[in-house]
Amino acid sequence: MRPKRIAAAALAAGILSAGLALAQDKDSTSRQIERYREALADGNPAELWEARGESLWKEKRGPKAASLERCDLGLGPGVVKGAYTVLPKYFADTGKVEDLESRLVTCMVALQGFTPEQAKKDPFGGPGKKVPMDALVAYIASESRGMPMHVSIANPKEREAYELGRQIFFYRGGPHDFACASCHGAEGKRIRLQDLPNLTNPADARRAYTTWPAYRVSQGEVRSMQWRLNDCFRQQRFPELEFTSPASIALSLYLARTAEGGVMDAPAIKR
Amino acid sequence: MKMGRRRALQSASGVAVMGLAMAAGLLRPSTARAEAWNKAAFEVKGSLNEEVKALGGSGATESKDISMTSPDIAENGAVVPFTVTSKLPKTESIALLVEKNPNMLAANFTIPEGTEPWINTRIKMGQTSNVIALVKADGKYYYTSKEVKVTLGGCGG
Amino acid sequence: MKNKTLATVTLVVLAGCAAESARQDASTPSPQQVKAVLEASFMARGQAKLDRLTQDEVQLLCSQVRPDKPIAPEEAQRIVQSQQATLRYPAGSLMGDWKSGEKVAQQGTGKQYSDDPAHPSGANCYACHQLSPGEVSYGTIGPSLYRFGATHGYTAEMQKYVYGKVYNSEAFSACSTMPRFGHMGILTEQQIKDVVALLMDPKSPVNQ
Amino acid sequence: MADPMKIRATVVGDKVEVKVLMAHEMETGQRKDSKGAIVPAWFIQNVTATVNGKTVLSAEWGPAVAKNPFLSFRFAGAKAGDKVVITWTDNHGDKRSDEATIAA
Repeated sequence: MRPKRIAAAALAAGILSAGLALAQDKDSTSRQIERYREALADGNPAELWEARGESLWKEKRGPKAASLERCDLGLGPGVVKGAYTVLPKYFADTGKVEDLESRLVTCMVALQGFTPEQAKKDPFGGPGKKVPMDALVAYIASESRGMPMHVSIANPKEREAYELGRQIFFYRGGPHDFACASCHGAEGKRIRLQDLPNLTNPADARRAYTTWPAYRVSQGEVRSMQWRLNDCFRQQRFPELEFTSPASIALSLYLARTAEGGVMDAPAIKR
Repeated sequence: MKMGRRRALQSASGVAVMGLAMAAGLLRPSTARAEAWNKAAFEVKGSLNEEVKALGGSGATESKDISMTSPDIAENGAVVPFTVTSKLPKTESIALLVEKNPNMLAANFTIPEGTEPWINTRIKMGQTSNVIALVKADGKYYYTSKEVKVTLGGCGG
Repeated sequence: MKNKTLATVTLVVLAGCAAESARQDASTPSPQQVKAVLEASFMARGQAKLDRLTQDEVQLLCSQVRPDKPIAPEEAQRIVQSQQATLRYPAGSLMGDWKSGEKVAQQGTGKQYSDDPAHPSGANCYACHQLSPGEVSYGTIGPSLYRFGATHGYTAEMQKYVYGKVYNSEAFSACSTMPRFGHMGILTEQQIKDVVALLMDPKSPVNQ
Repeated sequence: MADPMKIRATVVGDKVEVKVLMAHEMETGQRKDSKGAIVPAWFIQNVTATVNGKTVLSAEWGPAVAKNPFLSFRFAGAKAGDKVVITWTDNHGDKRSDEATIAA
């Protein structure tokens, strides 16, 4: 056993020095990618979603022909400004911790008379398929732009969800042994050319969390945090994360709490 | 890239119909021009000379009076930002061509007098390619070009 | 108190009596509770069934690792030992074709619910490692492997190390981030040999 | 029906700068759907911008313009309070017109 270990260590050292030789090359690539992102920042198509979301918020929809304007997103009925910064949170009326998407489902059911199945159907848009959820999320998040994240873990259920979210973050499984932490648990890493935020570190977590939802240029869609988590688990080779499931909300709360104090700048524009 | 029947009908009879409409005073010339779409120009593949021909010119000269800015590396080919400025007197139009796209012409902007010869827009690139900014000024064609690396395919993904 | 605990389990889902003891210490849920929530939150889709949530010994132990809490030495040794026992080397040469290896290294699909299980999986090496200098889009989760063979010598021993490392990384380094490509059935024997060639063939672009 | 455009027009020096976002799929005609069938091309072909009845920009586009297109340009001869009207027409014959008031 022992000699083998030493050989492996020597190997690792050699590999590291080879990597340094090319560090300069890598920097110029990163600079170019930075320029690319800057060029896109002015003129974010997410604005189209925000506008559609605002109309949907005010539109009388569903069997009860009611708007969502009386929906309590955590700061009182009808308060949209700043609501994204306090979510997920515990709601006494449902007795549950809810994130923005699950709270919207709650309101669509309670105020507009949709069934939960109807409210949760088609949570993510796609080519030629526009869905209300993406637009509502874009609009509500945009109303927190410039405001700091401040989620609570004071309530025992919030505390519990937070702890659970943290455990899920490190849960390794599937054929590839991946956990969220495999890609998002260390400083200064990237996958292909994409920088990976270390989501256990507040500075990185703030930068990452406050830029979702985001317009993904690769897909031409605004993607929500629920989508982000769903697609991360797909790439982790897990089964499909169910929309607004307990695990998704717990994980969101863990990430949001780690990003405490981060100033919202969403919807952002990303690769 | 076959056109649907409806489209083909439109382009076949388009010229005649518009002539009539103009004569009848139904359309002002500016409106009619706006609705023209040069189908042939959007079907040229990988040749600048052919493209210039399809646009009604003959040959293009490289010019330092055109500047094109874009990142050298695009993180995603689905959206690649370009800004083109022409300092050529009497600039009439600015076009963006991607050599290795299935059809090279992405967009052609007509710049009337009073409008700055400056355009900022975003196009798709299927792969790493030379990108050409083609400017028509005082009836002649000029161009500048640069290579843009695409790290992930933006077409068909 | 008892009632409150019961109400609380809507989120944590019922995980048996483990809930009681866990509530005592800073409300950290037990691995069983976490698994129960996951099972209630994920749906089988395509080739990704719910059994993927069931952890083996390596996954279970490595899920306890934190940025400030590495795996305990005795647990690390246990993992390396048990995973060494899984290593299977093919008879004959371990070197395949580097050109095929480059394709395997580039391909990022395989084993996702969105992938066709009839298509072979890729290794997606470039997601984490630099290899051929021509590919600028490479990740840095793992070390650069550029000039790997040239640096470490084109020996049979090194070929064997590379084959084993790709086959089961945990046999060499406990709680490695790298998947166990052979042991978990992600890559075929031939694919692993092709990746070995990509790193170890003097003619491979990796070694230029 | 297509969603409204987002148009921003601002006086910058002696010119007006216009920024437009349009909601459009801009299908290339090269992409395959999940069943492997080609998704037919569907894209904006013509864009026109007018101010006080005068055309300040017109464009012909192919399917290589990015999805949800963004366009920015500058022109002279208008003042704050004037209206910029932008119209696009796609290859299905669908048309959309929106306007924005030029801000100081």
